[in-house]
Order: sequence, then structure tokens, then C-alpha cells
Amino acid sequence: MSAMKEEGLSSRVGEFPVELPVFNGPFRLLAELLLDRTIDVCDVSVARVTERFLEHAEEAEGWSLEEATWFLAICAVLLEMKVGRLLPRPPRGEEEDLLGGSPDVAYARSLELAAFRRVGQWLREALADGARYHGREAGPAEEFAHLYPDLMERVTPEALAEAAAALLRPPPTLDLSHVAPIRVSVADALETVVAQLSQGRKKTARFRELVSDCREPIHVVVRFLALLELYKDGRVGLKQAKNFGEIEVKWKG
Amino acid sequence: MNGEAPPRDEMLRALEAVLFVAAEPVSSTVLAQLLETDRGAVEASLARLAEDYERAGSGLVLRNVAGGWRLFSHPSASPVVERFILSSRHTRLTKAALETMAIVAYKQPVTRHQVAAIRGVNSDGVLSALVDRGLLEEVGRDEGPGRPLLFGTTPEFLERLGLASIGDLPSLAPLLEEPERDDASDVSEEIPIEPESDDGA
Amino acid sequence: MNGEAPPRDEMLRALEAVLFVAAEPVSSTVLAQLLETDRGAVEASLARLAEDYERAGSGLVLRNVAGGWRLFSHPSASPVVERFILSSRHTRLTKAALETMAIVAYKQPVTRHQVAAIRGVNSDGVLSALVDRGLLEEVGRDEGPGRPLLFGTTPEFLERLGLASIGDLPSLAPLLEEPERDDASDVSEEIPIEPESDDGA
Repeated sequence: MSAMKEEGLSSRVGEFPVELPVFNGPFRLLAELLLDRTIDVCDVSVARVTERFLEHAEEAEGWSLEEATWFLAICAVLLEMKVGRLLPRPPRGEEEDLLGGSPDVAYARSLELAAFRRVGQWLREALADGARYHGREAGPAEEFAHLYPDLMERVTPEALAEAAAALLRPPPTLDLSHVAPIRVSVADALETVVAQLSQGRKKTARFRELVSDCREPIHVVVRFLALLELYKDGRVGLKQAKNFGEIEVKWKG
Repeated sequence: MNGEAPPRDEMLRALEAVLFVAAEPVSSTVLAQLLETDRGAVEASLARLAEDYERAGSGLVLRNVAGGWRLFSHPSASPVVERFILSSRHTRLTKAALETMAIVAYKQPVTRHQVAAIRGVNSDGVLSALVDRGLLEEVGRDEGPGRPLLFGTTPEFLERLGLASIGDLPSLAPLLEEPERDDASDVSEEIPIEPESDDGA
Repeated sequence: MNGEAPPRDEMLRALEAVLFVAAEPVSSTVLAQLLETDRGAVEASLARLAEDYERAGSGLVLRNVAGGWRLFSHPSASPVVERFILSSRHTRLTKAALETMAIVAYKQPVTRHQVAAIRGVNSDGVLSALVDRGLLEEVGRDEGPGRPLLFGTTPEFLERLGLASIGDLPSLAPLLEEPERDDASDVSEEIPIEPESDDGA
């Protein structure tokens, strides 16, 4: 995580440019701004950045181990920060802690956490042992029931409602509005494929034709899954003459 | 009084433990099933246990009542037990009792099983205690398999809460919303949706 | 096993009866008040009772947990008892839950944020699950900015662990061994090694 602060890193690492709505410039600078929280991590699509990195690696004709490692470390931190934002979270400032502060503090923490893990093991055993002891919940026999005239003394309808609500309340929903959903479904793709195959006169098609209207890779993937579904049900036949060759699809109905 | 009884064996110990946690009399048939033995053996053990208690001057008594066996506090200890109950009068209803009563009040009629499912723990003991106290009662049987008992609140329950009818309980709806979290509400404002990306994370 | 214990006297019998009806641990102070005697006498009687149970191979055990005394069924009877009450408290806790519980137990009162900082990951979900299970509870609010909630362990936590008080947790010091490295021996001194909870749970 502190890789980017290290002096030994060659200055060329991470200099590939990224173009994003919120930022235009070298990734290295973007990473610094993100880690400083000058730019909000949720404004940045890690997938897009990764795409740019892969393009960059291709352009450079080969991977630099140093750069790839650095890039992975940065992405891991960004994703962790992002996940922290996605899930219900403690008050602000946690991201700084995730980054560890000074190495000394980080080390002290790791020692402490190791101790807590060990004591967690002890807790597990003590709880397992304790679970074998059953206390008596039944209370005194009925003959003493008349001594409880004030059982309800402090119980108000409001307290009762609060107790019921606490048990019946649905679990908190996660706000996932900033996770871009996949808007295509295999069911939809099935319909499209069946329509194309069954309505044509030939009742055959090449896979290439079946996906000719797909604009994004995810749509092609979903069409392919739909074909596999149909194949499993025996409604289409599939033939591929050689590796990476054309896939012939035959409608069987 | 003369000659010590040999230590209780595993079966006697299990028998005593079950009677200890039970909230109601347990029949010797049920005990025999639990212990995977026959009623004769169970009854001999029960007799031995009752005798042990008496000989040791125990604060507990084992009695055969209403079709089953049940442990009671010793009658000679009643004054102290009563004082104990009265002294704990100011303590609130236990959380378990409050929760159970709340579920029955709002969801009635409900079965034991439904109460347990909502609370996440077996609630039989608490339910019977609340029935004993006259706050809840059996109101019928469910039509489902096994025709389990259904529970509801009693007129005394309403009276104790000062309610004219069960419809006067506070509405749950406003309470069922998510408890407010200081930072949850503004998250969506802080984090813009990424419009042009299909693979945001 | 050698020589029968003399029959329990009136006080011992009353003590046993009260512990039998109590649904939670009862402190020796309360018991002393009830029996109109002093704590010393009560504690001697409690010790005698515990010993009697053990000698007789009883299905009951007397334990000092969560600041008081409570009767429990004998652990060796737990399979039969659990079959009888149709529920088991053997809950498998995840590593994350155990870790979180350990941090809260030793550092209480702590905020969510402090727990997350030590674990290095957001721990909200685990914390609320443990609160739901009655093992942890909200014990107040921190004075700092935002007045975050503070968490601590519950009496039930102590009871489930069989501990009389939070001070009975094992000391962390021997567990603070160095992981592989040995160049930071001075660091461990900065880490609080005792439970910081003298101010009680």
C-alpha cells in the first residue's frame, strides 16, 4: 500500500494517461489524488482504469513486473476503499486507517490483531464449553405467580411496539445505485435467439449473425449463454468445424 | 440418613438436568424416550432422585403432578422465595418476555414456532410463563400440520397496558423504517452513478 | 465420597430454592439480604452446595458467572437437555465474529471505528450481528466528534463464557508474541496489554 511512497520506484511507473469524467492525466497522479481523498474513489471506474492499463501494457509491448505489481497494489487499495464505501460504514476517516498510517503503527496493530485472533480462538472454545450449561428460565412455580402483580408496571404500549418493530424490521438495504447493473438477461437473449432462428426460412444461422446487433461484449456473452441453454434442452444443434472457427447453429424446435 | 447414597449415574444426572430446565411437568413416557430407556427404569430413577433430595435436606422437591414429574422449590423455603420474588419486583420484565409479548400482541394469533422463528430462539419457557401470568392465552389451534396451539393476548394484558382494544397499540409502520444512520442517507448524493460504464466496480 | 455430608440446614435449603427459581445470576449480596445473614456465611454455603452437587454426581452445577451465582444443568447432560428443549446454543461464530468480540471484550467501551481500525476492515455487520445475539450491547456514546456509539460486552456474554467478571478474561500479554519478525521488540510495549475495562462492563 505504501509502494507509491517508496523512492526506489522508477518514475516511469504509472505514467500512462487515463481519461475520466473527473480526471484527465497520468494514472500515477490520479492514484495520489485518490489516496489523499482529493478525488472521491467512487467517481472513478476501476474497470475503466484497468482497461487503460492493459492498453498501455500492450502499447509498451510487454509488461513491466514492477509496474504491474504497483498497479495491482493500487487497484487493491482502491477496491477496498470502494467496498468500504458501498457497505454500511463507520464514520469518515476509516480509509486513512486502512492505509495504515506510519509503518510503526501498522506493525503494532498487526501484533495486536494477532493477539486478538488468538484470544478469539480461546473465546470459541469457552463459548462451546459454556453452551453445554443450561440455566433455568422457567422461574418459580405458579403458586408464586400472584407475587408478580407489577410485572407490567414499566411496560408501555410504546415499549412493546419498539420491541416488535426491532424484531420485525427488515434488514437495512444497501444502496447499490453506484454499482452499474448489467441490464441484459439470459431470458431476454433466449427470446431474441429463438425468434431469429425459428422465423428464418433456413432455420440455421452462424453465431456471428446471431450477435451481429450486439454492441457490447457482455451482450455477446449473454447470447452465448442463451444458446448453451437451448442446446442443453435439445432445441438447437451446435457445430464448430475447428477451434475459433464459425459456430453453426441449427434450429430443432 | 444412614449410609451415603452412591453417586448418581449418567442417566440419573440427565434426568435431573432435564427436570431442572423443564417449565412444565414431564411425563415418564417422554423421559423414557429422551433417555432411550423404558418407563420402569425412569420411574425407579425418579423415586431414587426424590429420596436423595429428601435425605440430603435439599431445597428442591420432586413431585408427580398433573400427569408428569416436576421439580419445585421446597415448601419450607417458600418465605424466602417469596421475598426474593418480591424484591425483584422492580426489575423489569426480561427482554425475552417483552419480545415474546410484543410478537404475540402484534402478530396474534401465532404459534410457538412462529414466535421462535421471529425471535431466533426457542421461546417456549417464556410463552408458558406469560400464560401463567395471565397476560397471554391459548386462543385456538392452527389449521396447519400438527394443528399447533395459537396464542393471543388476554383482556388482562389490555387492562395492564391501559388499552381499550388491541387496535389501540401504536402502529408499527413508522417504526419499521430503517433506523437512521448518520451517513447512509447522503451516500447516494456523494456518489454519482457512473452513467457510461457497464462495469462500474 | 467418604462420609455423607450432613443434611443441608434451613439456610442452605433456602439458598438452593432461591437459586432454583431465579432466571439469572444472583449476587451473594442479594442472597445475604434475603437470608438475613452476611456475605461470608452465604459464600460458605454456596461453596458447600457446589461441593455437595459434585460429590453426589448431581445433574446440576452451581457457577459464579456474570457477577452472581446461578444453577445450570450439568454439561455432561447437555445432549439430552438439548434434545428436550429442541434447541442448541452451540452457535458457530465466524472468525470475524470472534475477532470482533475479542476486541470489544478487551478494549471496551469501543466505537465501531476503533474496531474497524484494529481489524483493518469495516466491521459494522459483524458488530450488529453480535448485538442481535445479545453478546454485545451499546453502552453509551463517545464524547468525540459525531458522538459515536460505544460497544461493550453483555452479562450474557460473561454467562455464556462462564466468567464471573470481565477481569477473568485471559491476559493478552502472553498472546502478544511477535509474528515472524523480531526487529520491533520495543513496539509491543506501546500496546496496552491488559483489558482496559476496570470501569466495568
